[in-house]
Amino acid sequence: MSEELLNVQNVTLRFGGVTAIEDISFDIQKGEIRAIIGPNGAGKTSMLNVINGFYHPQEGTITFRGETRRKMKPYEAAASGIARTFQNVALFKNMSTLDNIMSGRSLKMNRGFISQMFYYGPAREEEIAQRKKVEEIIDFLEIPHIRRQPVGKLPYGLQKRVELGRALALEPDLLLLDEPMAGMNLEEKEDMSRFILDVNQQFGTTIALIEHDMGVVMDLADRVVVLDYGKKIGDGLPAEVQADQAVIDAYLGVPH
Amino acid sequence: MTTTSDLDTFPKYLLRNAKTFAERPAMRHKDMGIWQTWTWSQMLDEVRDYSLGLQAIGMKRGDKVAVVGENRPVLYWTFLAVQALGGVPIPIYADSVADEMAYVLDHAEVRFAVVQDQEQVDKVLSIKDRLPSLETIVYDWERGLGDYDEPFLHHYKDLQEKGSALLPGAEQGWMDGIAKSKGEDLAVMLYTSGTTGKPKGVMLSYDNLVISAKNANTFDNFDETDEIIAYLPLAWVGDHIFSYAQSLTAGYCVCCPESVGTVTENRREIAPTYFFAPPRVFEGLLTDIMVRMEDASALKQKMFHYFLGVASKTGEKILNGESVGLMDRLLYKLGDVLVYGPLKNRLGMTRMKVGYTAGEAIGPEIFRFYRSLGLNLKQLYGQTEACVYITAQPDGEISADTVGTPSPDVEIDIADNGEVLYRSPGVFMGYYKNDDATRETKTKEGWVHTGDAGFIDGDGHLRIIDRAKDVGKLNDGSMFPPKYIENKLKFFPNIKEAVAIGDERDFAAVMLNIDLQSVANWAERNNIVYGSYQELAQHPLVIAMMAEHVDQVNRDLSEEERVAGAQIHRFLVLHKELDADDGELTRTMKVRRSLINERYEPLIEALYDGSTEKFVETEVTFEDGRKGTIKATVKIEDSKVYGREAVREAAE
Amino acid sequence: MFYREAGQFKTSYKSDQAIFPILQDRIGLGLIVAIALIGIPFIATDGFLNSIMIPFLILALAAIGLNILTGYCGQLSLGTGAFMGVGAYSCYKLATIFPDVTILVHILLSGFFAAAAGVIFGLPSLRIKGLYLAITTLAAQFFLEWMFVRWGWLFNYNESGAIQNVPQKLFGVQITGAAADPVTRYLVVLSIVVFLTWIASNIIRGRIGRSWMMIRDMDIAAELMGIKPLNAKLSAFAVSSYFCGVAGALMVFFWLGSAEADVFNINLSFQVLFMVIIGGMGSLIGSFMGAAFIFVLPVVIRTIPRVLGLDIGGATVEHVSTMAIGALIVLFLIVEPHGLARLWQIGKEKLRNWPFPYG
Amino acid sequence: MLSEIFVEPFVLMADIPDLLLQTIWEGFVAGTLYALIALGFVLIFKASGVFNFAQGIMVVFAALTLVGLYANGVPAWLALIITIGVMAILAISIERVVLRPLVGQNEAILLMATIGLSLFVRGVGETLFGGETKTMITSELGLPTGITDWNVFDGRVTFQHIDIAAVVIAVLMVAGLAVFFSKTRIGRALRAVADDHQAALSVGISLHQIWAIVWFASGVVALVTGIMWGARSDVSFALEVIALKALAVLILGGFTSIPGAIVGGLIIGIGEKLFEVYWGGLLGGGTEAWFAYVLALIFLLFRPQGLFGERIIERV
Repeated sequence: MSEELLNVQNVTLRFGGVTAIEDISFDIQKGEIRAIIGPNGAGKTSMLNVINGFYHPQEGTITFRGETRRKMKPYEAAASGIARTFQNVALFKNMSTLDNIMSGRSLKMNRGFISQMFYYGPAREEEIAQRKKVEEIIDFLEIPHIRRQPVGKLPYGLQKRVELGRALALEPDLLLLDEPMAGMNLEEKEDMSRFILDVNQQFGTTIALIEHDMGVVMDLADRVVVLDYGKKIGDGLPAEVQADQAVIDAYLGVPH
Repeated sequence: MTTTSDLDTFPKYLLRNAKTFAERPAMRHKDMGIWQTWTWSQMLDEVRDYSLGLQAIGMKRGDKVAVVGENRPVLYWTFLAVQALGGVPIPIYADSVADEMAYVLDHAEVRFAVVQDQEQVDKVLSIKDRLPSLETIVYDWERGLGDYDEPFLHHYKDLQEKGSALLPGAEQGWMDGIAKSKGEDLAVMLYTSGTTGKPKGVMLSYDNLVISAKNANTFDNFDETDEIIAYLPLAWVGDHIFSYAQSLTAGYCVCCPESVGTVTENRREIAPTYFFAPPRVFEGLLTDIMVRMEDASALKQKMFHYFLGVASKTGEKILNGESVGLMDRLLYKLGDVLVYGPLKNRLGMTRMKVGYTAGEAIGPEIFRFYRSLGLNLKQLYGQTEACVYITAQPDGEISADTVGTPSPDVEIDIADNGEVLYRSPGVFMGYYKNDDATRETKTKEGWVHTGDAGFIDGDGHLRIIDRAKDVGKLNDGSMFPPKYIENKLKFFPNIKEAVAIGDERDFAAVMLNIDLQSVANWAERNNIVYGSYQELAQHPLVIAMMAEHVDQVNRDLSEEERVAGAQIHRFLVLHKELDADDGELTRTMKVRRSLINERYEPLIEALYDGSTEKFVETEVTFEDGRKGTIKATVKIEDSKVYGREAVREAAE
Repeated sequence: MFYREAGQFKTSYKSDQAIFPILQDRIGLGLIVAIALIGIPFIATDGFLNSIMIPFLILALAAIGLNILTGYCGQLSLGTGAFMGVGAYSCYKLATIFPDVTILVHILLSGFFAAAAGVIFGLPSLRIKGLYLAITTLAAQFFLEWMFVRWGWLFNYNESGAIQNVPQKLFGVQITGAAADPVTRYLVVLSIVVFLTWIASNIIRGRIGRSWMMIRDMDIAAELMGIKPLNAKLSAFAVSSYFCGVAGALMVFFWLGSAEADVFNINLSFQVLFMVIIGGMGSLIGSFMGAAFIFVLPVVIRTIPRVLGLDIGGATVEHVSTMAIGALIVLFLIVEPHGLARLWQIGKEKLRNWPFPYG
Repeated sequence: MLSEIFVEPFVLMADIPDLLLQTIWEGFVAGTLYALIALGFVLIFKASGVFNFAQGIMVVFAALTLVGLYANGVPAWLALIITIGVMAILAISIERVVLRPLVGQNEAILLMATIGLSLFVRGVGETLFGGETKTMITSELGLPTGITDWNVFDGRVTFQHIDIAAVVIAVLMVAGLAVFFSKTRIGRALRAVADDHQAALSVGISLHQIWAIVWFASGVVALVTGIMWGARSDVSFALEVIALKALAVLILGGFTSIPGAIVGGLIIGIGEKLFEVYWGGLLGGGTEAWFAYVLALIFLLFRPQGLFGERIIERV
């Protein structure tokens, strides 16, 4: 492993009296696929929410690309290179596939209001330049046939793919995927796995993903973090984690 | 400076077009959401750079180059780039499985393979060990190929860069190379899939292709303003003529669809002025139209069918320039606003100047339907060995059951056994490394055996009955033309495929394939529940429907003296679709009779032993090459015969 | 049926991203503009221009304004009337302070004051959503309305407490004031409305418009795409209020001639909101259709008894028409909650797919 | 200037305590009525999630019907009963015609529907009873009309008997509703609906019935409000706009809290009177028109969930 991209250091997150995450530390290396697994309610999604700034942990720090911080707004996280998909697809459902992915390019667009008003010169050139990028992503994800369709009406598997496309449009350094394969059939899962691997290999994007399907995790992930009841109970190579007694207990529901 | 008389190869045409039609579109490709367009001069740049790149990695005069993939600009450019270097491109069906491909690549001794994408790269890599001559693979679409590190694998863009780095110094040498090729040189090799045996490599010279293409352009008045959509397999001679030879000689624009699945949509966008499709495509479109209209409101359906009625009464007459009453003409105009125009618009045929169909007989109803809409749909008769054109219907002399008069420069002769022979400038040079076959097909005088039985009718039009060798005899001596019967059946939208049996047997019988789209739709409307293709095919109501169709065919047959004896006595509905992957159909979707006779022998026996049903197991091949079996009990039905039979019974 | 899209293919993103990529739409729009620009001035009576066309256009502009905020950015507002008032009063002040500057400049400038008011009252939108936000916009409505009455400077302390239009000429032609020809006023209003509609459509299809729609559809995801909610929401408030402000100014200077604060009351806010909802949220063309429906419908209903020759008192007609409009609105919401724009869209799809029932 | 804002009003309050007391009382009575209107909103919002903009017009309509019937010779007590009947019919029709077809639509559409509804009801009221202002039949209904003065702080505070009656009736009304909700089967069902539609349905309660009952209940509240308000000023359509202040009350109190509605109503009633009397002069008067909303706005910025609402944690 080469270089550290993200370091989560002793993070604790509480909601009122409830502790969602307790003193968790782990790192993500540049270029790897890092899986975060654990039973329901283990705090996986909360962990992602902390990383991209939705939740602000009470204790601990997060270091991303060498910069340490505790509080950050989601749009600042986006600007610094963190993109994300959601467990329950969070697309802009009234907008088309094209516009959804285009929305991921928002940060790359900065033409002024006046030129927007007249849709002339720089503003139009910018739209066209970004459109090209978006078309590359559409091509990459093999979804040209749904380019103009409102995403709300697409089948679930395709919505997930569009959401991945939207995240890719940010050209992120770190891509957080919250159960990218939830609710998919076998074929869709295979497709999605292929896309995730391709993203990782072709663009060198670092990926952190939450996934329930252990088979998928073992296939995709370079390293795995295991959470249970907000605590870290395992961290290592997929095979190591799979053999770890604490992890097995957590999954089989041995009482604590 | 090249003059017209020097225009005897395609690279030379490219140079001319880049000058004459410099800013006119040469090629379009729906890619990244829009129709990326290259003018002739831009295309010349692309081809030149690419060609120089190929040269830089070692391509020489006479090299054979396999071209595998769908209709994408780069693959058409490959033809030009290779021909410019004096090489010979060999387009190969993109959907051929590794073994089929290995045979052709080996037989043709290809040194280079230019392929579309990762899938094809993988396929070629899997057989590379068996191909000692294959040295280099070039690919068009780089997706997924990032971590392939084989040294002999190149992206065409890299080659273009290599080539353009050599400019301007290398340009003259490249031009000289083009000038070196002559009309009589081998231009391309097309492997015909053939209904039997291994594919044969048809060698076509530049003269064959260029003259045929020019004649065709003149015949139908094509020029640089026309547009065509390229969607048929590259390896098929039709595509090579329409989308390559004719485009270069006329200077018209070739549009490549975004993907195989979006052809219909892309055609609608482009609205080509020249459109070729085998009958099954026209059939499919018509079925689709009728199926969709069934969901329309009652009023709209009424209007639709009323105006189709008007069209079938007057449409063809108007198209043929015959006199039509004012009232009818006005009604037709109204129909054009309300139905025909929008329909043509939805089909993407608004701008269609000429449409051709060939390869199989087209259902007269289907043919007339399109003609009645005001579409100039015509039939032609052709072969790979003839560079397509043998006969074609001239404007105004159209009928559903002829294939037209001899094309320009083509001579036709009918042999004693009824076989059609032809001689033309388009006649091929020979089969590659197969002189026996060449001699069998092509006489010393240059006449080519088509293998089809036919005759010239009173108007000088050729009529085709069947494959000469397929026309058989029933035991009672009556004529048995299987394809004739099959075509009559296939004209019903609910029947996708039919296989007639009867040669040297007591009576004719057929095996049918339902058309899933059409029958499933019908089932949905009639609340018929089914779990699988098999179940639907064997559903009593479906069989009853098929029985009606068979009955209708028998009535038709009974009216024609020569074929009345070939009426269908028994039939069955097959439990699986005939499939090219199982070898039951050719890649051009023609029935492979001998193979089917073998595979379905138990069923055929059952047709003749009087049983009412039969349990069978059939082996199938899945797309990825795995094999499995389907088990089913197939019902066998009797059907009524008319005319002669009835008369004979009465006499007894 | 009329759509013949075959052969209309796009070879560049520029043409692919045009506002009206389909030729027939461009022809249709051209026809409408031609009729509005040439046909109507020729055939329409002064009364028709004064009491139908001019108010229709002005209210459509206000509806576009509110639609930007509510339909595109998802922020419900009940303060439209007040923002229109800000435009009207600022225009009056500008026109009386700088009488030599053409009124067109004042009208376009007055929108900025409304935009500023919009931004101030839009600030709560950063913390508040939905109905809560709607109620806070009532604060804008009632506070501003109160200000129009109490702050004498706004109406130059005149006795009536009303603001009047200021007669002005442009290129020697009277464009405002009692002497202005209705045709002239109509054409001025038409030009401004067409121009601003074009601007609106440009903003909507660009980066800024997209950021509004992102906030509307899923604000959390929008933030993740790097959208700052502050910028997106406040820009929506500003642009929306600008349009409303210009509409308000036009209302006084080109339609009513004079107005008291009461013109810009909550009922105006409701009226414009109806136009947006009935017309269709998130649709510019819907704003026009909504304005036509909500403004023209009462006019039609009021004339029905006269046409039928019934002798009914004016007040009764007024009351019955209120009732009918209320009932129609409820009916419409039940039948097509996505508004006229959706009906239009469905109809257009039908025509595009003709003769097939679907695509 | 600063002293005018921060010092003088308080000096004035201390100097003339009877004025302060009078102001608070006036505000208290107005607040009670705001609270009653808000109560109508809350009932409907709790049960059906509909934000009923028509509550204001329902108040006017109820009062108009009562007065109109009396003017046409119907005895006061009978008119009262008939009006209650009319409100019941109105409630049932609204549920049938408007709510049922709109189930599941987004809040803006529902809001619009109630505004459309209010136009309709207003049109009906005007058509039947005319648009002009009317006087409430106060004494005919047996409501007191006298005045009681209370001499304190070297001054005098005046209590209108009708105001006292209004407060008493409002208290009784709230108490009655409280009993209704906690002791009756329907009341408990209602609360179940507010908590969880599914749960309520599984207990076997018809949602439609509940909606009709709730609309009827808020219709009765509207009638009472209409009588009291009409008695204090008069019966006019202007009340519809004033009734919107109840929305501000809801912001303070929370959309689903009955105690919230009462406390919110009182805060706004008293607050706007105090502000108008002691600070209004600085701004030229008439601040009651907006005070409630601006207060709500400021309040929202600090406590978006209302006085009694729970803190909302946004789930991602």
